[in-house]
Amino acid sequence: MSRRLPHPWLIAALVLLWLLFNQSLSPGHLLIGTLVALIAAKGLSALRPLPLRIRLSSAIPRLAVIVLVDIVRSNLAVARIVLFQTTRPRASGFINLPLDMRNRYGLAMLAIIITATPGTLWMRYDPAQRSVLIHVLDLIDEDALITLIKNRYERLLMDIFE
Amino acid sequence: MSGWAAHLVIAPILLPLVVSAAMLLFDERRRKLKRWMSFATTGALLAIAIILLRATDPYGVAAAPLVYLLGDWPAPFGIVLVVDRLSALMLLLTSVLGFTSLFYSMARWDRAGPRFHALFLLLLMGVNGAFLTGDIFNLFVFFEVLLAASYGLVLHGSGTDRARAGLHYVAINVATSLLFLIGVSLIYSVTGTLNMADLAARIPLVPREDLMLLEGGAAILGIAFLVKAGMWPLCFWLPGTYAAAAPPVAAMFAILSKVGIYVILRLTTLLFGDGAGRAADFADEWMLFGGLATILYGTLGVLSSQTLVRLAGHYVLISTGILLAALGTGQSTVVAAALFYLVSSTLAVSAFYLIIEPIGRGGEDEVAQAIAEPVFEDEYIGALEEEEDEIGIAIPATLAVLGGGFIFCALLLSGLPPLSGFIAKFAIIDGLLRGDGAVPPTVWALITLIILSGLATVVAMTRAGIDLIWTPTERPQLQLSIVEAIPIGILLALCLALMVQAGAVMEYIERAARTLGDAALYTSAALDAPRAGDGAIAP
Amino acid sequence: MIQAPDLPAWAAIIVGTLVLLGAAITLTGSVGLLRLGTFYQRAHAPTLGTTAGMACILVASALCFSVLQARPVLHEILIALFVTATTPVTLMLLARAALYRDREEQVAAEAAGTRKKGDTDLPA
Amino acid sequence: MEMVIALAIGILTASGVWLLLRPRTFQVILGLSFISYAVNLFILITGRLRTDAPPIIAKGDGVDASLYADPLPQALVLTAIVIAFATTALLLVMLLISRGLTGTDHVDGEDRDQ
Amino acid sequence: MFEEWPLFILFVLPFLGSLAAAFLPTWARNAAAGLAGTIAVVGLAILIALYPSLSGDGVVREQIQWLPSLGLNLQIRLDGLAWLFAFLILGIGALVVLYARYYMSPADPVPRFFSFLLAFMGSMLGVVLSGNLIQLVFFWELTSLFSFLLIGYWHHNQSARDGARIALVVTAAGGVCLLVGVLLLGRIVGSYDLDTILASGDRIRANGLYTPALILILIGAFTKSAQVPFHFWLPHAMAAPTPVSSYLHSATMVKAGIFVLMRLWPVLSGTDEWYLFVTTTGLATLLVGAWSAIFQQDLKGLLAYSTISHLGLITLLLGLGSPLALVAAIFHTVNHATFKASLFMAAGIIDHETGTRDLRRLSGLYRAMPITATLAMVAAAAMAGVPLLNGFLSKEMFLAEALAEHSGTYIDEALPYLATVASAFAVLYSLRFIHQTFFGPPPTDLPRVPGEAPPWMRLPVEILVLACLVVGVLPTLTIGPYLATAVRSILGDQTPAYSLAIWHGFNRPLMMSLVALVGGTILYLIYRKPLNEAKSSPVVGRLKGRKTFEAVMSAIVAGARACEAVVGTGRLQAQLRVLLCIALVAGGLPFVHFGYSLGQAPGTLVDPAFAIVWLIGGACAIGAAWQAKYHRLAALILMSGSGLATCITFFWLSAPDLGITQLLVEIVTTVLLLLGLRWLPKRLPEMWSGNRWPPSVLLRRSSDLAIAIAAGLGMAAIAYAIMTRPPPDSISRYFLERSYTEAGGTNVVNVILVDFRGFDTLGEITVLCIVALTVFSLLRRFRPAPESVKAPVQQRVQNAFDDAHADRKIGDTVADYLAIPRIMMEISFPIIIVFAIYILLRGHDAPGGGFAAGIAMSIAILIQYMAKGARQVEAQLIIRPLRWIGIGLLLATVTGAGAWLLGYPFLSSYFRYVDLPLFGTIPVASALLFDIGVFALVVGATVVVLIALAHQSIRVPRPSRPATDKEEGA
Amino acid sequence: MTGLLLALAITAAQVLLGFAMACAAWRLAQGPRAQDRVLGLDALYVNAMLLLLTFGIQTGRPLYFEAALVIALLGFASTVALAKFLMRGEVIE
Repeated sequence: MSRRLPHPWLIAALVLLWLLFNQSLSPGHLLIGTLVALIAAKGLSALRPLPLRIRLSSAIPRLAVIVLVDIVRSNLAVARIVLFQTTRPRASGFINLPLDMRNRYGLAMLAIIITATPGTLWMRYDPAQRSVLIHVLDLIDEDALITLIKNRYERLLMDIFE
Repeated sequence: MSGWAAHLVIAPILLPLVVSAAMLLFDERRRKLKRWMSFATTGALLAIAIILLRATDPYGVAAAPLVYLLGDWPAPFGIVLVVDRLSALMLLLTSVLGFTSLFYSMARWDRAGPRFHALFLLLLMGVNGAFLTGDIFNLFVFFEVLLAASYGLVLHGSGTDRARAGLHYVAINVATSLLFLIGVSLIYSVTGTLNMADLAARIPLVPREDLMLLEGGAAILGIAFLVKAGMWPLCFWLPGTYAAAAPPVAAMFAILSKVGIYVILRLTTLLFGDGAGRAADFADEWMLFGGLATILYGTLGVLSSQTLVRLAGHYVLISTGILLAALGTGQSTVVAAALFYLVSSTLAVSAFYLIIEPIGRGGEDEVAQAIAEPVFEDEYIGALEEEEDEIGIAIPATLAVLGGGFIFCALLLSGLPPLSGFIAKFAIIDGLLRGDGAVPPTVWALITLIILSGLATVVAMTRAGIDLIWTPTERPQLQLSIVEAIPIGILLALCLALMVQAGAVMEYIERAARTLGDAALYTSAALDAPRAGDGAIAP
Repeated sequence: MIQAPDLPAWAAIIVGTLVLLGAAITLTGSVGLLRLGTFYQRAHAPTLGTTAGMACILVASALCFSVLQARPVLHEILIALFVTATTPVTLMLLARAALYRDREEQVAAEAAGTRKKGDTDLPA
Repeated sequence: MEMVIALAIGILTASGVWLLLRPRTFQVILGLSFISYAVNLFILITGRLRTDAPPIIAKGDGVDASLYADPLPQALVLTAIVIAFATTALLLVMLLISRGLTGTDHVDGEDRDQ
Repeated sequence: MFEEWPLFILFVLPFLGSLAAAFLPTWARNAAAGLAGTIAVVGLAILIALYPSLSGDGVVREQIQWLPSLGLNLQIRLDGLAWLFAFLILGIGALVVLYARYYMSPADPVPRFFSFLLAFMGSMLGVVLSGNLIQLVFFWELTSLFSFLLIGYWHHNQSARDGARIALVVTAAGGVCLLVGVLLLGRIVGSYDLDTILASGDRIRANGLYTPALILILIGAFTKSAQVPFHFWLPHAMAAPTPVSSYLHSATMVKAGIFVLMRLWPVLSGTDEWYLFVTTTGLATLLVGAWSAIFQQDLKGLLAYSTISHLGLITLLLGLGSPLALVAAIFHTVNHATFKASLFMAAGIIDHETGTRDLRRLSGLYRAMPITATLAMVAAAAMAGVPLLNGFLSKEMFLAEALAEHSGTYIDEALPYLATVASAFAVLYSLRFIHQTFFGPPPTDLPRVPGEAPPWMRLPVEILVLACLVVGVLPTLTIGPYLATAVRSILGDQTPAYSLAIWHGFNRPLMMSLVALVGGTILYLIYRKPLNEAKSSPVVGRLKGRKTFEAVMSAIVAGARACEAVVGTGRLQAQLRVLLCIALVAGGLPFVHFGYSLGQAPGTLVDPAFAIVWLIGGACAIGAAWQAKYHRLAALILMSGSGLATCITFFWLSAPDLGITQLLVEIVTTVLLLLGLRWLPKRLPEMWSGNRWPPSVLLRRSSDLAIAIAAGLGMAAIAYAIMTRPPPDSISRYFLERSYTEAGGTNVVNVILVDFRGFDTLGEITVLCIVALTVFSLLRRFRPAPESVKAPVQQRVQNAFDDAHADRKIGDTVADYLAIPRIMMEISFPIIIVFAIYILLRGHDAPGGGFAAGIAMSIAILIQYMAKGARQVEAQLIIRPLRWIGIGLLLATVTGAGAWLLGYPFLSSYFRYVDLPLFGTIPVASALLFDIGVFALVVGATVVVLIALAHQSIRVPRPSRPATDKEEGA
Repeated sequence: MTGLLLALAITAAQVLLGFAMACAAWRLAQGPRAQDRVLGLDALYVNAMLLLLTFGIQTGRPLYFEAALVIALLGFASTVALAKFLMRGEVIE
């Protein structure tokens, strides 16, 4: 994170964003895109965000695949609940998930994953206790779920962000 | 007019805009600088208005209006600004009021709240734009500009009354703006154009089955203007709002209701002038009866007003009513007289608003408190204290000056000699009686109401003036600073000049009324105006 | 407004299926919004739309435009990214707010003694 | 389709007018917003109904104007949207000020009736 | 030429003098008096010098162009009648000035007095010298005005203020009537020129407008000359300083009414109406005035009523319509002016010397002031009509006329008797005046010790009394020729033969005079004592003019208030209701007139999804209307639903620009309203449970519902009618065709906004700028309601929770709450910036543009505020929104003005295709710069509005002072 | 033939999305609590975004994509504001 080029990753991402917006790879757009990205990055650095380090490893594609699969699965599960379970009150409830991860970006990623997966909902993170409150639509086995999340997501995320 | 001078047409709009934009770059501490900036601007506006007035009125030539094609797009496609004698006259009137009100505000009112000068100049911009534009939607935009600025200025100085009145004012005018939009879009839906001159050309061609839309649109548009002009029963907001506004603001507002009148006059002569048949008569009838009712209501209000500011507000209604009714009689002999009355009554009301405040001043001073007492701890108040009493030397014989000024105003408002109010009313009545045929009962009613309203004003003003000026009270000595006295003096002197130079002024106004009546002149000037280049600069 | 872009048959079939599928999934989610019993349960429902439903339609759209313009059109991925990144924000904030409000209500009900037996305990 | 839009305009207007006539400032502000929705739609349809014909022309000469929706009402609506936004903001602040100074959110600044 | 210039000087001199006197310092009373006197004397000299040119039917005229288009010019016209009146005005004026110099106390601001007096003199001269009726009215009203100022000169006295007000209102009202009457004459004749009007008597009398014109002119004249029933103002005007009374109420002000009657006598008289109105009024005034004068206890009051009586006499004479009566009237006018002026001055001396004007307290002053007493006695005798004095002569003429046959009505029959009775009354009150004041035992208990007045103060009285005597003894030698000129100027060839001799033989008028003299004396001797006890005059005293006037005035005001309350309202709801109803009627009438019809354009098929969208939008709208009172948040959310439906419609109707803009505005508006919601009060529970609303509420709601439905149906009907019609040939074809070729943009909407109609956009962003400024300055002094000052209940609860737990700090809850979302919201910042720049730059070719980009940018900032709170954001980001606004506005304007350099009008866009190495051929348009200006301004304005609102919660309010508490309590 | 099928499929999808919006709107109007309404609004926005995407497919114009992008990127701001208002009583502290 040099002074001259703050957040190189970010700038690269923003240039990509610009190119995607414009659907063009022309050198002109590359130029303008870089300029715009610099401006935007300057804006962000004014906000003094927490430093972000990403470790490039195989964890990223693995995580992506796992998440995709889980999303499809839970989509089906939730659809089933919505469509077919009409009267019986569902065993939905809250679980408290203790976390080892401290990196905020990792936590944010985890929050996205958990919330984007239908059936689980990230509700409250308690930094003091380092635990997160999750609402689960179809709560069958609380402990199994906790281990699942910790093993499937948290570990990979910690690989990437910490 | 050629070369750089041609751009003078747009200067009344751009100059205040640029200056106020520049003011935003300085913060509140540079009060003195802002003062000088806006003072110079109003002075320049005055000069520009005079130049335009002369340019539209060359000696012995039947002058076509000056046309300015914005963006160099030909009419009716681009927006045009059109200055004829009437708009030049209104510009001049606005500039005069702007100059005097701003002058007056420098006594202390510009310190009663932040950003006064910028808002004030933008108000001038809006009013000037409304007088200049030749495009009906652009008119809407300028109405919004002037309204937005007036919203801010009504609440300048804050206080409970202002908040209450301001809320009504905003709510009603926002609703009215929506009506304005509906009217404009209805007209567009039938004619497919927004340019006033083009509308005048296209309206006769509208097929009969579309006339309901056209006239419905025109009627709704008319309602929107009548709200602004303050016709009964659309006028109840007006006295309260004007009364709540700070004096220099109210003095400037004197022109706002006249903007409504101006637009009505412009559009009726242009769009529904001779040959438009039913629509014109229809509009006339509404204006006549509405005007009569307005005079009556204003008279009642003048009589029942407890304070001078409310009295002044109701007088504004009377003047609106007189103008509407006089124009609504459809007699061409009365148009010039009505315009003369418009000028005279606007100046008079403005002067009156300015003079009310020093007369009623004394004891508990809300504004002074507001200046001294910020509501929140974090407010910056340094600038307010550094230049206290910089201008504002009290002048001697205050009572005599105020009393004299008050009497002048009373005479002007009630239409008694020897000031221009008398000439104006006399000219209107004379014009009404001038026709050859029998005088219809409505015209008699109008004459009666004009007379009665004048009498009511005399009664109310005498009562109020005696109570305020002659009755000894415990309150401290009246005070008037030079800065306050000069603008009042200018306005009253202008009224006096209108009287002394009535002949010359009337001749000008008659020429203005003639050009106003000549819709073809306006239309051809606006539609055939040459472009500066052959299209945009070619690639 | 029955009209459609001029696509080759294979693409048309894929696009049509995906669009229908996505719409159906979204509808299911929204029905869940109607049918589920408590707020916390309902909060899960729209995620169907923001994940699978959206994905199907976006793929359809990307395919459609790629075929139409004869070049890969990928910017649909932006929508996916943005929606995925922003939905959790709203849901998290909303769920937490709901939790707070329900707690307060529960406290008030307890104070008034009107709390019913069947109500589930909310986490503190 | 015309009927749907006409009814939509009608319902928005009616709701807006009803709210405009209510005694609470917040209701008035909502009412004005509703009416401005209606008015914006109204202005738009003065260019008549055109679907799938946005006025974004191809580069080059020889534009067939009948292929595109009328752009002028759209420009007018855009201006109207901006102005409506501005006045909403102003009215809101106005009502806050009035509420702060008069102690009530009644439009007349005093609670005359419930 | 020689004759004309002096006339003009005569005309303007008093006004110039008035102006000069107004600027004299307060103490300069000698200078002021000298100035006034000089002016009067010079005027008199000019007048006398002009007299020769009037011999025969001569008229001196002078005209100055003033307002030719309305037939109004300054026309000065001097004929015999005018000369006579002008002589009175200036002559008595000069004497009054001299008198006033000694009368007025040095403590008074005397220059102002003389200034008013001179102005009044000028106005009076203006009335008599007018050659144009409008001009006459003009100066007539001026006399009302200056008399108001003179009567109210001692305005610290309540009575002076009241007297002045009554006089002004009555005479100004009369003046207005006169104006209308004159306007009617002008309409009949076609000119206001006096000569023309005087020449068209027959035409006027034959016209249908004659009667209204006559009545109006008479009302004007009668109010001015204090005729019954308008006479009541005159006694109240006695509160004026005595010089004023003696000037205004003897020679000038009241005589203006008489003058107008005489001036228009040739035109208006001679009809039954004239006879009826004028004679009756004159007679009534004569009797009422004389009767009331008898019972006055105030010297000046007595004189005031006697003045009324004498004015009635003159009016009566004029009403008779015979030339001889006219002669008598003119003669009596002059006589009355001389003796009444001197009597007022004498009364003033008495007042001045003794300190009282109460007849009951005065007594035996002859010893103290013999000269004054003698003078007063002579003048009073003239008033009573004692032979060898001028009053006798004109009274004889009056009595002779009373005997003559005029109309054959009952008035004719009764006139001789009534005239005698009135004369007897005149004797009675004159006697009472003299006897009570100067004779009897020495005065006791007076405020001052009486003595003779200074000689200079007596001099005017002496001159006037001398005039009375000389005219009385030698009428033909003194007044004769002047009277003849005056009469000739009115009657011309019809001038009758008359004789001004003292002795006409032992005829009936003389008998009547003697009867009156003897009768009056006897009556005085009998009723001397009871008269002193009288509180008011019997019978007539019941007609309390003043009380009636005040009652009428307050009734008018009360009535006006009541009417205003009925036809006006101060309530917003009522105003909006009226506005909407009128708009409905106005918009609906054309449809009623032309019939509602649909066009033939082919319709489009219903799109089911779109119909569902509007089902939702409509339901949301209705739901919001239903919920808005008690569930503001719900209503707000529902409104967003409708807004979304509107956005979708925009997209669907081929308006992507609108859709995007509306979406963005929607978001900002929601946040804005939420920001405001925090300061609104908690909603109270509904007052009327269920459907049991009070009838008034039910009525109001149902009428509102009716208006709402009518408005909705109306808009729907109009919209439908429009949509079924084929479009007209619109100017937008031009825009579509030139958009790319001449302005270089393919998004026509954006090209219209920044180029074709860029001026609209400039105005629109100005509105935004103004609103931002307004909001900013309004919120600087924002004073929240007391119960809203505290933090919202949620924050208090959560902070209390944090406080109660040992392991938490205050604010932890919110920190935890935002901990994770904040990360995402922070990341969104650069992304939205990129997006904003993207839609800004491509606006010319595709949907987007400066405004949408600006809003998007401000949302980016807004999100940061929501994530971090105002303090933290502002510690990190330095946003100077006002500067953004200023720069944006300047950029837009300067871009527009740049065209000037190339000789093009404002906002002409510069546009060219440019080949750039990396970019290829791209259009470069100055419109883009303009759009960037728009962008900057929109960012600034939106941020100002939102942030100014948001800042309210972090400001620390001052403890309110007691005064503010009171204000809020009220 | 496939063109017609595609058109029908898209239209059917739009109707389905319309119903989805109706469900969300029902939640929005019905409540019962404020958070339900906010949730409804959020769902409404997302469904509208999808509807706009189908418009895009239907017309073959990329214009609608921008609209969807706006909702995706910025639409959450109003929901965040509402949620924060519920939680904290004000939007910006």
